[in-house]
Amino acid sequence: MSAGHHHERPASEAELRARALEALLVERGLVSTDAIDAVVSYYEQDVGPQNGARAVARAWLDEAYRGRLLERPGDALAELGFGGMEGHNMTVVANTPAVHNVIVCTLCSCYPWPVLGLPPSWYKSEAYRARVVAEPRAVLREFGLELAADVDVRVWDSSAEVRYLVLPMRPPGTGELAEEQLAARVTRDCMIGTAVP
Amino acid sequence: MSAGHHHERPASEAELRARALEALLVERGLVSTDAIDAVVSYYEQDVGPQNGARAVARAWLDEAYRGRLLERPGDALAELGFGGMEGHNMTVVANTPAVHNVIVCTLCSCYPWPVLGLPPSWYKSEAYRARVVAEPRAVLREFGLELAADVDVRVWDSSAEVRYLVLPMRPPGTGELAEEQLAARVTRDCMIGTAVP
Amino acid sequence: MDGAHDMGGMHGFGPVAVPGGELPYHERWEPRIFALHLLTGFEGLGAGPGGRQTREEMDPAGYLAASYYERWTWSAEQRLLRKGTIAPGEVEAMMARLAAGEAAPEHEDPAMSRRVVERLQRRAPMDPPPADARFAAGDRVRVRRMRPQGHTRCPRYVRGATGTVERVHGADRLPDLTTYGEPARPEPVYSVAFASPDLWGPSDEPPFTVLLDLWDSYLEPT
Amino acid sequence: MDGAHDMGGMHGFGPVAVPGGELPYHERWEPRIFALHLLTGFEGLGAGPGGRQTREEMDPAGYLAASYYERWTWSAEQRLLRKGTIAPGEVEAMMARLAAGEAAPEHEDPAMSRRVVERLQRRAPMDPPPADARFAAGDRVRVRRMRPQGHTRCPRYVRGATGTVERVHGADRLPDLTTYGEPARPEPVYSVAFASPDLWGPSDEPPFTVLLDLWDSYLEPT
Repeated sequence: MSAGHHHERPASEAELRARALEALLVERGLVSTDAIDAVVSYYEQDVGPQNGARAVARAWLDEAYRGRLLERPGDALAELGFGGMEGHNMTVVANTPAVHNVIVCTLCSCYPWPVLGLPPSWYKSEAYRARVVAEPRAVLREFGLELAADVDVRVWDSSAEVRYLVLPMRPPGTGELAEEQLAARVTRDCMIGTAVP
Repeated sequence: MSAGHHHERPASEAELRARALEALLVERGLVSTDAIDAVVSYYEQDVGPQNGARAVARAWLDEAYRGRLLERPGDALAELGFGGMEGHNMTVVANTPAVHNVIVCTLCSCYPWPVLGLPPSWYKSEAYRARVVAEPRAVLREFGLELAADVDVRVWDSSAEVRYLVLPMRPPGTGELAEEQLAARVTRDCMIGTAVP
Repeated sequence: MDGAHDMGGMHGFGPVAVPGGELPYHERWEPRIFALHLLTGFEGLGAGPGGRQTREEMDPAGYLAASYYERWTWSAEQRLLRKGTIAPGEVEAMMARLAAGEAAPEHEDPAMSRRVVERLQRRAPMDPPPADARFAAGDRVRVRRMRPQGHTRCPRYVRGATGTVERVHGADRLPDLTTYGEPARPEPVYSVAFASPDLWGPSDEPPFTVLLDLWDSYLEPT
Repeated sequence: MDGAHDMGGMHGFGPVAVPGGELPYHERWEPRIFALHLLTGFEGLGAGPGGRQTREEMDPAGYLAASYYERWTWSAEQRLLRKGTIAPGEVEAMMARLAAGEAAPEHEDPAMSRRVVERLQRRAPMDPPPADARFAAGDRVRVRRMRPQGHTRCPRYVRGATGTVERVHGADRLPDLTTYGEPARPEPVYSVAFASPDLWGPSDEPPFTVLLDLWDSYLEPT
């Protein structure tokens, strides 16, 4: 589906400018409509938090996989078919009863696309970028997450080419669940660190 | 003269809002039109760089006054009738062949009103506030002022209640000039430090 | 408050010397809102943090988008609203009246005129420096690292940096507290000189000196 | 470049959790300009600093006023203009055509579609850490004070602060140089942990840890 059809309200200046850029390049055959569609579809259909959730569930079930995921995350994720742009240098950080991890990119919006897809708007917001490195508990509280005072909150600011994924703790009472059911418990925010399963 | 008369173009939102605030308080008798006029007129007619220039010229002619101006600037300026709001704690900094002084307020727009009046727009600009403490020579160059590499540029950021006035060096070839003629050589920018007489 | 107003060292603002920059203002409403702001203070019509502190509370995008006197208009309005001198909606209602062509009201009060000019001229120096100031001229000091939620006079660009005390200006109460009506005792305010490499690292320019006036609470020994 | 994008620690941006915040975007043009931006890179249609670095060059008021994808639109356009792929005025002319109701052109190229997805999937890890890295896990390091005119990955809020190396991630070229096509040798990139009081001073919250990935050039021994 190309842009420019079925607008129910007049296009904003911003939208019109974005569509004009696409139209200019498409008109000259420099980019193709289907290539744009393919990128959009790739991050809407094929790649998203379901990928990260699968790796987390696997790690919960398989100690050896957990070890590989923490030691050689790129390879461990590739085992499941995950990798690519904005995931070339993955680091997986594990929550424990004593440590809670949160990821951010204060300078930009860096995010592990191959395992989480495109970031939510709040991750890219000025407020998150400004505050989570300076008052993480206040930010987590906005997400309904209250951590014990003695937990070491570790905030990872993705300032270089390394991308982070939080490995949450397996919730109690899930001993009977299979990998797919476990994965369904792992939301995107659990792997950013603003929620726990 | 009150606001609101003789507009040759439609008022901007900003202007309309400012005028509405005045109108609201005037309508209720909480402030008076003539009191507003008095403040505007005070800084347009009575107080301005001519005050600072007079003190500078006096200091050039009278070594004892120069000493007082540097040692007890509040009293020395009061001798000439200058003082008041935003000038309660004056410090006068003297240029020498080895030292050039510049004043700024990076956080706000603090400025020595009793001796310089209200600051020029550039003094309040984001660009000046951001740059002069970090690249003063580049800023001075924009004003056409190029200093020798061995001059110590001293940039005074008015972060507390102290207000600064630069005492420039007396230019050569002015030995015959009287105080009034000397004062005419001393521009506002000379006393901020972005120019020399 | 580490907001957009704390500009020392920031990039992207373009040149300083621009056409029109020499003038203190360009439209007649600008000196009038300046004057009105002073008057609301003198006459006790506003409440809460002062104009400067109030302007720092503008959201950063709004602060940067606003012109200098638009910020003053904003802080005057906020202070009047806080005090209850004006009620929400009254400004917009008056804007509509003026936009519809209604003449601005006038009111004369020569006593107020005399009072305000007298106030502009009144002298009120800082307390002299205390005899027991913690630091003396020549002492090396480090600026504390901090992230104050409220008003401060310690800009970001000097935090953590080491400088040299040049003099003790006098004694003053900490604005970080007084802004909010919190008790504060007079404390020394120092002129502290920083060598530019200690603030900015290496630079294209020859080294220079930046001097700030810093309250004792902002400093620690090296 | 110390611009508005360097936000760590700043105040005044309000709450994080706001309605609609859960979605990656809200309008269809947003993922499309994202995709177009990637494609212009892959297909070599842009020039100069990359999208991220270009967005940092927006003037600060414009940066903060713009939405996330408005910034991407801006950087895509700048990069296309720099390369000469589009000429000044062409965007506005096309905007006028679209606003007048003209249908957007379409063009199919399945090979390009395959190429772009392949590119999204391609793996390209950093070089392994060098054997002779200057610092090792456990070392205390200080971040240099600096004010880079151009792109940097060393945010303001850690400059001058002291932390502890947690690990050596690998080797990478300094973006401060590569952004502008300047030569740079691979150098170690470290994960450095900072105790929150060493960044922010005292706080209402219990102490926590902030970790950044920092190139060797940003660091000095304590």
